[in-house]
Amino acid sequence: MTALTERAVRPVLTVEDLSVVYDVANPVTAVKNVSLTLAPGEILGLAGESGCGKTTLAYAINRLHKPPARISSGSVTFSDADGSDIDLLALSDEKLRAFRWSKLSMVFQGAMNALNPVISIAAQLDDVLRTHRPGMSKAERRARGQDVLQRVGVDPKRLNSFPHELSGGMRQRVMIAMALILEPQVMIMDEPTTALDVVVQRDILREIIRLRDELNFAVIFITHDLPLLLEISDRIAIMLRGEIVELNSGEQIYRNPQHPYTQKLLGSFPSLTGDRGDFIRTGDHALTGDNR
Amino acid sequence: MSYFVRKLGFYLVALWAALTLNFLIPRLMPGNPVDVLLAKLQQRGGIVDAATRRSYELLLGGGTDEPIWVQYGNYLVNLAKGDLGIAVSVFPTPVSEVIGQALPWTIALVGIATILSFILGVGLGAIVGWKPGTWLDSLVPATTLLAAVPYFWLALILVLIISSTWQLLPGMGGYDVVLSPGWNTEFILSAIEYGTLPALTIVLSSIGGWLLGMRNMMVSTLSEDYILTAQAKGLRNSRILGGYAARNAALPSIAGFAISLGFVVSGSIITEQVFSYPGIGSKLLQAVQNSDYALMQGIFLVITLAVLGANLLVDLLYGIIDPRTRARS
Amino acid sequence: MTNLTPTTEPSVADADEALAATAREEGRKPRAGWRAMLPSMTPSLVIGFGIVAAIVLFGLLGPLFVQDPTTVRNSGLQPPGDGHLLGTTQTGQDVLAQLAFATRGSLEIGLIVGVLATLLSAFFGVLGAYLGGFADEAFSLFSNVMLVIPGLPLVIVISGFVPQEQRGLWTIAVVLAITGWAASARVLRAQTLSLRNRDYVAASRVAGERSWRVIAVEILPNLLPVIASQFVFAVIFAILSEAGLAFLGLGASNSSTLGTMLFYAQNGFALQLKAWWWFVPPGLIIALLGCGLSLINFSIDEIINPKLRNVRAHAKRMRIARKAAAR
Amino acid sequence: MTSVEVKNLTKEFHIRNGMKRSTLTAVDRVSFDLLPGRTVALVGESGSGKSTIARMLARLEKPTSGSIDVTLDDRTPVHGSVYRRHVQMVFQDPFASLNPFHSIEHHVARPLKIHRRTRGAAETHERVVHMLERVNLSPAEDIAARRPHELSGGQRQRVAIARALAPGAQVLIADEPVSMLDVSIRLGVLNLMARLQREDNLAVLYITHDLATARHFSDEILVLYRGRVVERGPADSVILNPQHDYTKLLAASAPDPERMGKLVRATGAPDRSGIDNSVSFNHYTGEWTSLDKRPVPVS
Amino acid sequence: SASGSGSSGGSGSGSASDTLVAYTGQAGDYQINFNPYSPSTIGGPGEIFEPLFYYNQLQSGDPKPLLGTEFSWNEDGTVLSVTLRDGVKWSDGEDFTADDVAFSLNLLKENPAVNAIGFDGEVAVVDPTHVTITFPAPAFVNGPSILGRTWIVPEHLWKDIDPATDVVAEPVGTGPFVLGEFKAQAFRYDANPTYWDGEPELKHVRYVALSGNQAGADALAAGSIDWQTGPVPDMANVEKNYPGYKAVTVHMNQVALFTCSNAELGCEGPQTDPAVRQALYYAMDRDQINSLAFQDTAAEVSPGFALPERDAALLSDSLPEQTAPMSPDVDKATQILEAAGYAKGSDGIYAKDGVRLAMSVRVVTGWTDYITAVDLLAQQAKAVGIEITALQSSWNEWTEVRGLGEYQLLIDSVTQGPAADPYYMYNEFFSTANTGPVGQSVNPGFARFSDPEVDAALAALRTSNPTDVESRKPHYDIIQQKIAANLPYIPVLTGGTTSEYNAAKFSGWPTEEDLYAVPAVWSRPDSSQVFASLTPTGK
Ligand SMILES: Nc1ncnc2c1ncn2[C@@H]1O[C@H](COP(=O)(O)OP(=O)(O)OP(=O)(O)O)[C@@H](O)[C@H]1O
Ligand SMILES: Nc1ncnc2c1ncn2[C@@H]1O[C@H](COP(=O)(O)OP(=O)(O)OP(=O)(O)O)[C@@H](O)[C@H]1O
Ligand SMILES: [Mg+2]
Ligand SMILES: [Mg+2]
Repeated sequence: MTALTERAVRPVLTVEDLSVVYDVANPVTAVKNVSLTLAPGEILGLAGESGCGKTTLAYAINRLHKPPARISSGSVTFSDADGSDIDLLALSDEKLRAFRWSKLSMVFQGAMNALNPVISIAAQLDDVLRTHRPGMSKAERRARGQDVLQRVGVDPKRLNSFPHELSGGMRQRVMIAMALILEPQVMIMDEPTTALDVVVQRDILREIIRLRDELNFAVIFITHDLPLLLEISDRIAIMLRGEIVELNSGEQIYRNPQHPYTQKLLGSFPSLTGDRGDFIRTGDHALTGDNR
Repeated sequence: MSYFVRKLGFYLVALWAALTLNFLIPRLMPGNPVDVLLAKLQQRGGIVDAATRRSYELLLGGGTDEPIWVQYGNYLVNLAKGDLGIAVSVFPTPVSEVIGQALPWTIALVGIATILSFILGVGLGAIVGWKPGTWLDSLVPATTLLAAVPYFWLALILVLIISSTWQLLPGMGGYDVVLSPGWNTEFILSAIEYGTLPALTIVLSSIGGWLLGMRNMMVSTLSEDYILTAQAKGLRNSRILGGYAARNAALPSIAGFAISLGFVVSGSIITEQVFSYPGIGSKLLQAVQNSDYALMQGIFLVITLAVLGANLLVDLLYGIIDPRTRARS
Repeated sequence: MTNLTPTTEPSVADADEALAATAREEGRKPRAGWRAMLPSMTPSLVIGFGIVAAIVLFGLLGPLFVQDPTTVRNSGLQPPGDGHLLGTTQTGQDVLAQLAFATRGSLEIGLIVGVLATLLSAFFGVLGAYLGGFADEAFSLFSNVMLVIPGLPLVIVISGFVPQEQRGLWTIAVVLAITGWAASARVLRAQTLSLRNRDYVAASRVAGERSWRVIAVEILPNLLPVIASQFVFAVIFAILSEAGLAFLGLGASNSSTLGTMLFYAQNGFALQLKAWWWFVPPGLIIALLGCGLSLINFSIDEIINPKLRNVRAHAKRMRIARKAAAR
Repeated sequence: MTSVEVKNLTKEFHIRNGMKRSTLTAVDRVSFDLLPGRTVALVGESGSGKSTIARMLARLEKPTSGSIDVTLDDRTPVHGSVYRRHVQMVFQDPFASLNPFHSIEHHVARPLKIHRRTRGAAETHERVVHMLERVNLSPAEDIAARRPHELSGGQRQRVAIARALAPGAQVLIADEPVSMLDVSIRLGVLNLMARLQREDNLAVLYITHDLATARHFSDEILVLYRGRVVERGPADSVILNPQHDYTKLLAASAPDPERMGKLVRATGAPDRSGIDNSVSFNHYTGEWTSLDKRPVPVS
Repeated sequence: SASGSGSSGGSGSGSASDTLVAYTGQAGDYQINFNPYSPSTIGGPGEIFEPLFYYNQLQSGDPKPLLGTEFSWNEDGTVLSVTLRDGVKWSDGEDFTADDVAFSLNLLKENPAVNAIGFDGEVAVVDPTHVTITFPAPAFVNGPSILGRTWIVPEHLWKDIDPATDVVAEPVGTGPFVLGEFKAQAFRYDANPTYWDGEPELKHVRYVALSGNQAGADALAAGSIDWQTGPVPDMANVEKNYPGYKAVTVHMNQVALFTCSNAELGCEGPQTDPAVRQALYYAMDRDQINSLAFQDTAAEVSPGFALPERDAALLSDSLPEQTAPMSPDVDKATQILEAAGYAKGSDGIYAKDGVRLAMSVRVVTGWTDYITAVDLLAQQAKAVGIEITALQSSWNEWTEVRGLGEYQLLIDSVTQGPAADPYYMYNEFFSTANTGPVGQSVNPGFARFSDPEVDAALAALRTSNPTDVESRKPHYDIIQQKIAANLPYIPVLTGGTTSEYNAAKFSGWPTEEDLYAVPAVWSRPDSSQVFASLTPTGK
């Protein structure tokens, strides 16, 4: 892993100095001068408390932000495996449309709602293929759909199901399958497991890691669950009020957090198996300072 | 299954309630057909005296002495047999014949107009809602104003301008009476020509509701996650608009459409009055004015069946277009 | 490891603090509950409210200032001019005076129907949904049946059946209310069902609140925008339906409403005689009133569905931005 | 002081699934005691029946069978309207459990008025302010006048706790009280609850699916699986020495930075179909028992 | 064939120059029924099925021979002999004979349900052109109904027809027209080429269906109908407003305030006092009512209810005035009230024994002319201290309360009988036989008027030959005096029935100078007389 973090490899995604502003009555700069790189096959964790700008950053990378959000500065460059560089912020609408999903796909926060409730899973998978792979025959598309479902551990027989007929975990997997279907080089996952049962969550994480090993796509994994990130990420970026305050390997973040905020975040998770700390159930721990 | 059983149960209860109401209301109304027909005869210069009254009573059958529940039983039995009785206002024509003659006109005119305004309204609403906040949004208050205008007022003014002053379209009747009704081009063209203005007024006055409802639903739907996903998936806008946004946003409108389809039959009274259009609405008015219970009951029955039928249809349709319905029950 | 105590209190964003700070800064009195239920001032609300207020004032105060609307004169069908601001009818009655009284009558009908239909729909919609179980099944079946039973014919029949002496405005209003509440009840039921399962309703029950109080204090206030919107619809529905009935000669016969006024104008061949001052104003008042109420409803819609508000806010920003760019 | 004895609590739901009506046993013969000053944690996967137990304790739902006996120290039972004074609940979602229409003051003052804890508006107000201060909401006067949307999630959950304690509750049921809160303020709220518990000697039922906090904030843990208790015992022993397959799986699923990069790579998802919820391990006695409390041989 | 269709905004009857388009005022489209005995017949009487003679309700004098050429009564009015026209053929080619006449009359007797004229004679066929009818009692007054309102139908076809319940979709008659084509929106008569009086010059008549008066006026404005009877805007200037059209107004029916006048039969309210009715009679400003409510189409009315023009010879000299005063006489009205013991209250309304002179007038919703008239009456009555309030109701309800007598005042009109003789009107509206106690539905003795002297006079009229005017006049005098003194129906005006017709396209219309038939499009069999007299001008 360390090799990846040393930028020995040409990064697949480079974000430089990116800022996003919400043009509301009191404009909010939700993402401030963020720079990061993503190496092929790397899992980059992005952690931070609610509202720190994680989702906004993810949207901006794929230019999915809608007014009132506006990218006020910076650049996003996608370095294709074929060697070309794509300046995402300069793409025309049609080129951007073609770029999306085929090179960079996303799994959204609350993916349960990311599926269209009135059309079947098959049709939704098919939509992607029909748009991006116009040459494929119907049978091929169906086979491909079955294939990706299989990969994420969903019975391909469920292809004709409607979203409401699937459990939350299954829907999440379907979303991941959909993100995989074009074999993109980058996948952004925005809190893909937050609403799930720990056991199911674990299954899905395991699945993601396995697929990443198999297909070698890079992942930006967003969550506020730091312990989780520590388990799965190669590198972790800690975000605070729109800025990345610390970006380091998981090992470093855990053993040697630099920024006080990182330290606080780590302190917010009592250890499962570790010692019972002195602060537990005393009621006067320093962390209760946020009580106004 | 229970979804359908429950639905069926509802329809049966609704049907029974409507039938019973149907039975009761005319019996609670003032006037009786003999007096009304006599008065009518008298107005037209006919001679009216005791002999006339006697003969009319014999002809039309005076009040019956049977207890009300026997009448109710007979009524239900006759209905089940499809016998709607005789329409005294056009004695001795059977009610079913009167309705059979009027119904196609209403269904064609108001039905087509309703479908048209639904399609136009929902279509425009989808477009307006797709890009909310643009100049297209000004369509909304404009159509609302049209919807707030009393229908007959709008219709009369349009008749005055389009039909009387400009002589663009005929504003009276269902077809050129010189022609014989039948499935020939000439007649159909004439029927279309005569139906255009009435249909136009219906569309104008009802399009606003659809448009506004659809627009608001579009706005809500557009902020759903699956729309964003569809965009991230790099789908074409046309596909997102059709398959994702409008498809979901139209669901409540479709439920509303069922109800309005059902009311096609009853909603036509004013249209038919303004445009001297043949149809069920004018028959209903005729029945009410002549205390023609049987005709009234027959028309109510048709209206209720239409409403229930349309609802049933859309309930079933809904099961297809919104897969969640079946589970929700 | 996780039990490490941070050495310094981190200079961390504390949302709580920030929020409290802004509230303090602005130093305003926090908005009371009902205030948040008020629509925010938008152009459509201002225009709508202006129109409705003008018409209501006209209906309320107009009759005090105009001539006797029933006085007949031998000077029929005078166009607007001296003495008669809006001209006269065929029988020389002052159109303006009639308009004032008719507006009052129509507003009365609208108000009565609005109130009655709202009460009925709230009763059947909210109570049924809150109680659940059999009551809900029965109430919702009843409202569905009422919805399916054709309204206008029922109105025609019922209004023929009410005794003459009680005829008129109230009858028509009651009949319209009876036939017009069911759709709102369905909307309210759906809303109540979702509110009923909110935790705060459960919380108030856990606190020991009685059922009626849960409905009245915890649920109803949150339904206010929906109820207001249904009320506005009922008023529009009532005024339009009354006009339609009047056109068929089945209106509030012994009272003066905009519908009956139109009926007389229509029967007096106002349109054919090009007496626009007799035919146009009543229809226009109905249209304006309906339009004004709809505009108000747009703003209520924004409370019910905040996404609509965002659209408007966004459109406004875009306009400002475009203007700024142009400059 | 009030304690609660739950015996063989069972809840069945009748689900209409098409023409068939099937019965779902959401909670099956669950027994436990809530004693003053002690916290019992209820852990288990989603849908295992945790909330249903909470709702039955709060009398929002009627048990199908079994008993919930609330008694005072002198063993006099608590019945009727007094019940709600003694047993209160804190809901999972602080955003949904406060009525957006009413001020904070209303929320805290209502239980006081309902249970006649105060006389007169002035006293009520004073009491409201006092309650808010106890949950570290200050300036309390200012907060009392606000409405829920003007507070952060953590602040709201504090209001919810204040409301629950206002009538003088002795038994607090907390149904995932922090799962909707931001990580950085979760501990604050839990610590606050712990402090209040100590101060008032409350009996607390803490429902969560987060094993780590369950371990740190409770004395006893019950592991629920498909409506049944499959393991019970002192907090540490259940977590550190899980016996039942399901508890093991749960413990293994909880993220633990110490296992960085390990567990995820461990091959294959564990097979859950083989997990048996008809037997239960009791750490106090160290025995396996079947549902009807009969000891069963170690599997 | 759709020549010029759609060019007009009307019902698009773009009609040929030999087709007359008529609108009867019926609302809604037609339901086929050419059975002349059916109450809901849409056509046939006159145009297809002829009576023996044509009686003109507007002009006294001998009836016009149709299928009959002559008739005579025996001395006491119990035997009626009729000579029939020879050489008449049914439109299917069969010969018309006396047997058909006997069959038609017997049809009535055998089917009480269609015997609206109460025919009770015995018919004897003397020879193919002669029949005699024998009555059990003097039946002079039944002559016009039997001779003028009994539609002669062909025995060879009608022997299989149930006159009460069959609709007769393919009528065969002797009349000037045959049914051409039926459609619900319009039906057409074609000239009968074998008509005994020669094929009419008017080749086609088309009846169209519209939704009512408003539509009729619009269609007239669009030039798409040639004849209708009903109000149009600005009635006084039809010729100017509708180029080529003319209007004719006839005065037949007396508009009156009907009162439930007879306390003995159960009527209640101030109007049971004749003084109150008299006061109302004098309070009316008939000029104002005529101009504002009736567009000046109404005419003067006699308090004795004979028609001032048609019945001029029968008008009683002993009436207080020959026609009701056109302007109000407030002094006289108040004088009558005060003489009857009424005193004016502080509110300006008279009262006696604590009962205020306050009454309600029933009026049918939508009958705007009557509603306006009532509004005017209310204002005028107020001037003499009587309070009148209008109560509008549906026609059904109004009909019901009128029949039951459960009203105080209502506005309606008194209608005439089958011939130009006031006897019929008196007999219908004023005889004890046609009324009954309040609560029993009667028609048309709505006012509950009952006077033995009037009944006796009517009985005497029944047994005297209508041609013997001199002997009848004294009886009419009695009736008129009684009526004028009692005023059970307070006369307002003689209503005008205005018809508009296309004078440019057809000539030969009835005019006010030559009212050879009632010129109302809905009046049967008068309309057939008009059609038979019209000649297309070719325009
Ligand atoms: N439409 C908007 N208008 C104004 N401000 C917005 C809007 N959307 C987001 N913001 C602000 O931008 C900031 C970042 O929001 P974002 O959704 O990116 O946070 P996040 O890190 O994804 O939070 P979470 O963990 O809750 O998903 C927040 O402070 C939020 O208040
Ligand atoms: N009102 C109800 N009707 C039918 N089934 C119900 C009802 N309430 C709960 N259930 C079912 O009972 C089971 C237990 O639900 P419960 O809400 O108690 O689970 P939980 O442990 O609280 O889950 P979570 O962690 O997701 O909150 C679930 O299968 C649920 O679907
Ligand atoms: Mg986010
Ligand atoms: Mg739960």
